[in-house]
Amino acid sequence: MSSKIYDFSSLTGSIDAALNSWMSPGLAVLTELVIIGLVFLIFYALLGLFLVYLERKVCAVIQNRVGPNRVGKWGLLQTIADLIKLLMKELIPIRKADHLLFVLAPFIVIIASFMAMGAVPFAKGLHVLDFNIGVFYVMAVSSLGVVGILIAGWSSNSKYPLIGAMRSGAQIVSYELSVGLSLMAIVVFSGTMSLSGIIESQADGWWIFKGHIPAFIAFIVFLIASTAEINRGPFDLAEAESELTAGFHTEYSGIKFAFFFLAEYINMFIVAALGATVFLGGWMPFHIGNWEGFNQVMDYIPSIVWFFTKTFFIIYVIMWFKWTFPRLRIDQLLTLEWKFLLPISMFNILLIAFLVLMHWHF
Amino acid sequence: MLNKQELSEIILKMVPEATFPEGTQLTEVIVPAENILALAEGLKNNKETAFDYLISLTAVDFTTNMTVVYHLDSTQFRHLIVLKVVLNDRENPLVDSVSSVWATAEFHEREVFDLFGIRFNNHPNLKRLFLEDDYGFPLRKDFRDEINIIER
Amino acid sequence: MNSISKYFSDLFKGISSLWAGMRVTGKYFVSPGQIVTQQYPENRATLKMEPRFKGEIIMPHDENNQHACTGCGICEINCPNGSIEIITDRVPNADGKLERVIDKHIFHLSMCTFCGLCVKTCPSDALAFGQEFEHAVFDRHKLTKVLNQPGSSLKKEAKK
Amino acid sequence: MSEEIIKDVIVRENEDYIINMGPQHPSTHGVLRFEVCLKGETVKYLIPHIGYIHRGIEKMCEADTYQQIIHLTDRMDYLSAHINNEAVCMVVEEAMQVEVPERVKYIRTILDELNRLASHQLWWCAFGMDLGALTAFFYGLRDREHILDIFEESFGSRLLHSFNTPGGLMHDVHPNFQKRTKEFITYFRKKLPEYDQLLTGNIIFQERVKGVGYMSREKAIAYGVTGPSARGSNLACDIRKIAPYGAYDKVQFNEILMTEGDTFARYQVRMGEMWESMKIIEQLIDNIPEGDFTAKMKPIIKLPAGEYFKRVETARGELAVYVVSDGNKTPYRMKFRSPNFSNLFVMNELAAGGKIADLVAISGSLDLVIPDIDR
Repeated sequence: MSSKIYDFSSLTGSIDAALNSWMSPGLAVLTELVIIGLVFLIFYALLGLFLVYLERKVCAVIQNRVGPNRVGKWGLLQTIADLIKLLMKELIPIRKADHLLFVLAPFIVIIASFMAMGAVPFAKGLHVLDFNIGVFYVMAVSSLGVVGILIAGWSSNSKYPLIGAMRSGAQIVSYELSVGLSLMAIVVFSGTMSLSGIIESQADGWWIFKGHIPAFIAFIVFLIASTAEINRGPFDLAEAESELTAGFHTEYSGIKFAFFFLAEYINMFIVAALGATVFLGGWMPFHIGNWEGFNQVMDYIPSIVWFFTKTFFIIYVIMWFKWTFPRLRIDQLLTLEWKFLLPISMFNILLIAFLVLMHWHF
Repeated sequence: MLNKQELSEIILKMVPEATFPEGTQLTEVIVPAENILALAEGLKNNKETAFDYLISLTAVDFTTNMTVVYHLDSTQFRHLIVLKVVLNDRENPLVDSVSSVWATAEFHEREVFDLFGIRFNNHPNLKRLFLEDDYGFPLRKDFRDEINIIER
Repeated sequence: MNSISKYFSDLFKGISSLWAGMRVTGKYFVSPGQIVTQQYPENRATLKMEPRFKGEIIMPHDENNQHACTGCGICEINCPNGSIEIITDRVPNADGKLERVIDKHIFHLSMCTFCGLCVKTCPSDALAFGQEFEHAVFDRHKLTKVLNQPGSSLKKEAKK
Repeated sequence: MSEEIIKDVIVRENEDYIINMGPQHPSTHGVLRFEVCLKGETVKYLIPHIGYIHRGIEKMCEADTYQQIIHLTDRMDYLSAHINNEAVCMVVEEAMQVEVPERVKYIRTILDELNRLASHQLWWCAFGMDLGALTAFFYGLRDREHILDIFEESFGSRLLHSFNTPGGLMHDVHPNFQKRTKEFITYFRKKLPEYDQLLTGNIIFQERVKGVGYMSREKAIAYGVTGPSARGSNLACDIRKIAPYGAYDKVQFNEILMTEGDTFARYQVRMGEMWESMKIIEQLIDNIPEGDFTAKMKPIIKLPAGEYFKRVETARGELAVYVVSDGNKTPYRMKFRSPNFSNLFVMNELAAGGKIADLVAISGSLDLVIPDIDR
């Protein structure tokens, strides 16, 4: 059934073959690394710019405003103009700050998000790293970012950033558990940790549909916990602007601030992509049981479109959260995790294990 | 709600030296500086008066004297009274603080100290509120500031 | 058992209250309705301020370049901020008598708070509020304006 | 000053973690500085530092005539500018024993309530923003815009409209005034329930504000807290009820009282007051009597020598004006007892022991306007 979908591995394979025919295998691997690196850098930058633009437009529409509309058509170039502005701004050095760590912190944050991006399956066969422990890898790498945030807060030698960083640490350490457990639910269903394996297992239906209510609960828990993990509203305590002015990046300026800003949006994309892959079938088209005609029409839509549609749907939901809810307090944040999300997801995973044991799922 | 007659009787029992000017908009009482704290406590704790709410505490510089003015209200009976303390020493005016009676007086007294230079005995934290430490006392009538204030 | 049912009812109430909020924002996302943002420089042509809008103080002149200001100085006295200065001159009129006319009616826009006392108290209604609101300039001295136009004179009929 | 007077009362310990919230901080709504001592996330104590925009309005009043004072009072509590104006006007009218026309009283009362509505809308959206609900900010401003448009049409200015003058009004209201006000009321009656859906009922919001910053009735009285902040602590302190002025004695309205005394109670009082304000406007708007827009006043007002005192209820509490006149055209001494001044200093009592996020919620619920504190 999925054979009709265009497989990007034929394209990447032909590039690989062509490179190997031109140069030695070692050099070919090196060239491929460079190409992938360049493609990702460009994709990363464009995606970040687009997400910032999208967020502004979405919140503007929600708030009865127009949003950016001055630079370019519909303000499309606004974020590029902002980027140029940030590039030209002075990088203010902080006296008595730990300079090495102060400079290092934004890079840690951005590298963490960059690494996580490598495991995201964008379309059929379009996959940089297809680990057999893909879910585990993405979770491990994406939580590296908190190290950067903690370092940023601590090395700034300032009071607001320190509070912000400590909040962020407490927050991510707790919410990591719920994210892990909710992803584990689907791992139990599909029996594999490989992201491509999870997608293949959804060929006859996405897990959110065929996983009964437990999968849906896992999806909701994942949505809430991952919103918290990427420090976005209503869980943006680390940079709560009405309390801590700008939280952990108060002392950063210019492009170093832009790195934090960009990493936040890329993290949102990664979380949404992971959610789309695990719960909504990744690049798998929407299929309904035995409706052959309908399923075929769905197959004609390229897999990359499916992937991005689902991802941006989740991104929209996350934005919707941010622009609706007030911010939680730090103790309520931890209460929500330890009293509600964690027990629910633990019970949920037991239920799922039982379902799978009894072969009650499709 | 007590009228002026009843109020004056109660006050005269507490402070026999108090005087009551005629023809004023509100009931006014002029008391000597040394009696103000006792009178404040009395007026607040007396069940009939129950002046528990200090609307405002301010001062007026009459060039011959400084007058500290207390506007009191009762949240129970809603009657108003104005207490006045006349301080004849303009150079070093001193009066007892009533911040132990009404908590809000602490900050009103700081404001008065800031703008008039009237000092309050037993005030917990008598620092300037708005202005810098070396600025004069701007609401005194003899205050002059050639740099910042344009006279008309 | 009671605490468990309370746990779940709290959970349900919480989620439904969150959903109520999301419905409001979601409704505006789907149909934003009235957009309140003013597209300012673009709508400059159609932008009409209210007739009573206090943009600046002006001195209306008629087609003969005549105004109604006698130079009495009441606006200057009434201005709380000293933003009006009147420089008067004495010139002989037709009868040969010296008569007071304004030389310059100076208005410091930078000091004006638009309280409206000058317009209200002017005995000959020589002042009015203008609708101009784009006052940003690079040089502060440009905010000092002379209200009477050069070569203007007093409108005689206005005096009754 | 001698040294012992200037020294701090609170001796700071070495391990105290002091952060300065302000003078530039998003949640202080102006140039106010809280010196906050933290222990982890918990506030140990806080000291408010004010005076960043002290303009000496009371001193300036001593050089101005009574008509000129009006425009200074606009700039104290700029969100209830009209009510501030009215306080000065009424103290002058009372001293001169001028009876203002009924029409003026009605219009003033309607404008008071419109001003109160606009102020509460701004408070609502800023409070939402303090708690992180950024969309609330725009919804509040969107609806406030309608009131400001009505103001602009009638007075020519949106925020600081020196529209009152001793004896009456500067000029008559615009002919469209009644129609547009009624349109606004119908519009806002539809929009106000949305506020409740977005914020009031929200579980996150309720968790943030319920039980936070408890103020007992006794504390409210002791610190002289007035207005909606005090009415959240069950202290009936509405001057509109105690000593009705304007046309308040001709309308039916409830004084909203809450017994909880926490941030949510103060929030609910203000939300309730918006409904009450609309009720008051609806009762008056169709019955504005015809007549002059001002009483006959001499161009130069000289108050008879004496002392005058008048209180009004602004959107934030009780504004009292105390005038000492020596018979000249300028007051000898003018004192404004501003509501925010007293409301501010209860902050330490409310916020100590809470989290730093609670501090933001509490200062939002007290609805402080900093120029009114500094004057």
